[in-house]
Amino acid sequence: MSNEYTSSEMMTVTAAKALENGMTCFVGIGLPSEAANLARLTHAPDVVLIYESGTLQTKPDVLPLSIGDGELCESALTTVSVPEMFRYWLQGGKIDVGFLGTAQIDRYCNLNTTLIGDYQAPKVRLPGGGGAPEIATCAGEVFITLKHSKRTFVDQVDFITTLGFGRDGKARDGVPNIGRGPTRVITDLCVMKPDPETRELVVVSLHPGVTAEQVQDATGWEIRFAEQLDTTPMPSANELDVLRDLKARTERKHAGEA
Amino acid sequence: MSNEYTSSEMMTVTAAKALENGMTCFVGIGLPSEAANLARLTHAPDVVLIYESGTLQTKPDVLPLSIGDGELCESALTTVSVPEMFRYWLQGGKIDVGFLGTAQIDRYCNLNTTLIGDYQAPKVRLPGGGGAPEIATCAGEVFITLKHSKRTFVDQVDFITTLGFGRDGKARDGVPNIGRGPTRVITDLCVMKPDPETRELVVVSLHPGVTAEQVQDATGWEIRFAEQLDTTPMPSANELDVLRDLKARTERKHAGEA
Amino acid sequence: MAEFLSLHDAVARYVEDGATVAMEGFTHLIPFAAGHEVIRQRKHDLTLIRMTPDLVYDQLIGAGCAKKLIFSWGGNPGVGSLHRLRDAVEKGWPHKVEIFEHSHAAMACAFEAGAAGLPLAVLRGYVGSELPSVNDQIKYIECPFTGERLAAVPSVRPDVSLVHAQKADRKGNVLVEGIIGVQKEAILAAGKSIVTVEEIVDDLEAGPNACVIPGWAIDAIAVAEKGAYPSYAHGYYPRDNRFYKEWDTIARDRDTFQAWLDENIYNAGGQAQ
Amino acid sequence: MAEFLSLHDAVARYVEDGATVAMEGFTHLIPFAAGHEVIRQRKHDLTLIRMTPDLVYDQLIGAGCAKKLIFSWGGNPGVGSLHRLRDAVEKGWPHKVEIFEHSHAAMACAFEAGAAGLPLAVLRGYVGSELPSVNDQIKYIECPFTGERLAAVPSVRPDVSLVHAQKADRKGNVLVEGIIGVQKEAILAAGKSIVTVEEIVDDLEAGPNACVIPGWAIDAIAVAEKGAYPSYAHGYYPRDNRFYKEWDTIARDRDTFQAWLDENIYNAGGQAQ
Repeated sequence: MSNEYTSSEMMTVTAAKALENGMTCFVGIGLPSEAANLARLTHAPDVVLIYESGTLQTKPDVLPLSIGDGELCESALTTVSVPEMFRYWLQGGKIDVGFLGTAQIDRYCNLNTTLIGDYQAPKVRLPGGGGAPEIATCAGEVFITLKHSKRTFVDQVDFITTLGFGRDGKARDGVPNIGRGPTRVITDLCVMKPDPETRELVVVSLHPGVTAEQVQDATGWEIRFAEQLDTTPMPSANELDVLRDLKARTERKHAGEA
Repeated sequence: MSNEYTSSEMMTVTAAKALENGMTCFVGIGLPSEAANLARLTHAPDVVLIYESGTLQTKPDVLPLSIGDGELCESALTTVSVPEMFRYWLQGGKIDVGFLGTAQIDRYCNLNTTLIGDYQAPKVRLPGGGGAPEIATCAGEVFITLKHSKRTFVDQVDFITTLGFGRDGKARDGVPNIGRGPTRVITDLCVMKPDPETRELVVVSLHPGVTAEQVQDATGWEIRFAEQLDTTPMPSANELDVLRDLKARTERKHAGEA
Repeated sequence: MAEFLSLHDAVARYVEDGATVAMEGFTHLIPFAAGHEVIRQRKHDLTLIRMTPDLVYDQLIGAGCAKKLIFSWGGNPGVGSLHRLRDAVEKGWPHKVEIFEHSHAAMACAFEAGAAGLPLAVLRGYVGSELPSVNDQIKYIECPFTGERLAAVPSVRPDVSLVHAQKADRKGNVLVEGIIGVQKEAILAAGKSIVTVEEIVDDLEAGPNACVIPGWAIDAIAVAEKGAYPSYAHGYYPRDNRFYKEWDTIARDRDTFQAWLDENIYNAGGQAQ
Repeated sequence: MAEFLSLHDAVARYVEDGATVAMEGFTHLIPFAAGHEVIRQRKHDLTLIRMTPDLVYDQLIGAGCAKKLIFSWGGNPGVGSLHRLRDAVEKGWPHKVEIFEHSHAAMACAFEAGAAGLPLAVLRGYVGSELPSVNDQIKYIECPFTGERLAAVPSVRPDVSLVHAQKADRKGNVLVEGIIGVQKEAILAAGKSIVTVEEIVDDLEAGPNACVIPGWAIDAIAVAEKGAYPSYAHGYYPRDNRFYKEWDTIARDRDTFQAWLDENIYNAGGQAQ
């Protein structure tokens, strides 16, 4: 059965399942948006999707290419200004979960979307923080989804754009009014959660057909595995159908507009 | 001709004339609102009236009883939230003139709308500051209108709710980002302006038929008169017609609602 | 997630004795029905927050519900005094009420900051006013960029907020339209929130940027037809200015007020349990 | 009071070399026509402010208009990098651009504070992020009530802001609808403001709480049909996602970009004087 779906699909479906019905979710563009909308179209019809462009409780029929596509506003309950979005809805504590992607992540779930190399003379300049720094600290918890590779899973991020648990795993300790931080990381290979004590990422579930060696090979540090290592449930036929329909609709829509 | 209009009408018409066409005016309820609307209906059709309830550029057909009557919203260009009104429009520096009434005023134009007597054991508790404290400091300048009497024009206000020029006339000196403060006070007897140096109120114009003695008798301190003491122009027939129509419409409207 | 309750049950469940309560509505959509239910249930020792106390707080204070009042303008708009408020402050009847007094700008910013989850609001305020000398909740910060001294007040974060709005849909999403005051801020800043509405509709028919508060940000919704009367609901009914003028006579005298309370609150309306 | 000008004249009058300029529109109503006119008039040494630089700032930076960039997310949304921005930052082509980098939350609050006339914005931000170590415009204040340490950033107060909106009426009042971003804040925070609109109408037909900016708070209004293209204008035309994807190829190479600039900006559009 493992060749009936791609590893990308496995990742998206698993990420989608992390969202529970009724949660309010602040959605990052790209993989998180795909997963969050899949959740809404499958097991979590009342998940509340919020994009930083100001669209509250939006139900796009196709995936947005940008964080502020017209589709998001047209299908939203209402659209507020961007200052209001960040002040009242995010900082105001109305968001259960922030759903983020990233360019780099380290063992303490710190995220780098700023640059590769040195800040003053970057090798690669990335887009920057966007909404992530405060999503990661103001939302109740954070889910992260990205493809697994040594390029993305690094021992130390080049720059902490967005806090996981800091360089030592303790950066949230004793900080007032801060969310729980990352509670799970979903990749195309596995699911990881921070150790409750040390906050170091631990693989808790391997996707069907994936080995521990494959995960280690794609990770830039010696990654820990849970004693009780689960196998991630496979996508259902319905989940795959809905996801493929969504992506096909999206493809047609974005190609067709001129 | 002096018995063709009342002293109240003289006050309102004179206060109205202080507003120039195109000014943006933050309007207090009561006398200021009456004067500001009269201005709009006579010489200043494009005066922009703003009420603290959030109504921007409103054109009520009748005078509002409260600062947030439905009439204000229905005839406004748009209505914003109260935080936005105070933050963006008043503190943001978009108001040319604040138009205020008061319960007490002193020689340095300080206003008291808080209480008579001692704060902890007031003889008379008044409504309080409302929008006035920041209207007086954030607007470009301030016009004040009230009836002249020893009860209202006092040597020292019991409480400075709203800054004129402080107990010594110097309270605005060197303060960054502050408006010019009161530039004229219009009563049923005369027009006063602060002395450019000392900031003490000086009578610059007596209403027709009013004597300097009358003004002094109605003022709780030894008030100064300008060397060149003008006579305030009389209301025109048109101004009186428009004012009386407005007040009659208002009376009918407010009595009729049940 | 908003639950549809009777007003009786909503107030019974969420308004506790001793709570900090904001009932908002800036001269529009004043939650009179909700305030009356609080009186009827004889809630007491409340810290009442409201920019413009208006008649509804005069009634609550006169009925003995209030321990403290945080406000910025306490009058009967266009008419005169709130006599019950004055009687409490000047004469301590029915008991002394402690007051914390602000300007509108500070209160508006404090509601905004409460909705924004911040502990303080910063504003260019109170310059030259003596209010800071009688309200120790007004402090100052220095801008680290310009050195300017700016006023700071604690944000408003009530235990429970009660507001009135035009309508809710069947999911509990609420439309507030017209003079929106600080209603949204009051709800978002509060631990719990009760919204009374004129009616429940299938579709809010709101524009793309309308002031809509999602049902999941509200705790209870109760239908209260004419729930803002004698204030008004834009699109539903006008302000009863005549009642506002009559209130001056009713509230001026303790006995007249007491009779009004008995007739119009204690022995009228509400819901037998 | 808003004056109706040609886009050429508005930019010529209000955008000075060396100015601090905000062109806003959060993924919607991006003022491309205005940005192109700035390029066409070869304005230079600009400090450019924008939360999401997007293609329009890639073009401005590639054309050599920018000296500094203040931003919070500089990518081609859903596509990838802004290659002209990267080339300037990584290789200094056509010249080095100094960057001041924030988070969205901080930039949004900084626009809000600018509109509110304050020198700083206060937020619960940057906790644990290393951005404060590379941006000395991020400082801290202590809440005088709770002792909590909160981030502070300077407010955004541009010399001139340029935004695009759906329509203006004949008095110059402007309606912005849909994703409204920080457009209102950009205008209110600026010393001067230019608004391009799709059309001038007799009546804005706006709801009671619509985002309407009064003409007296705007300096110049210029009609620019499809002025937000290839971004979109809610109610007028959709986003040209295809062009956003094509931009990746155009901008990746300096020569291709230069040819695009020549063909589409310098030798096209605008107004001969």
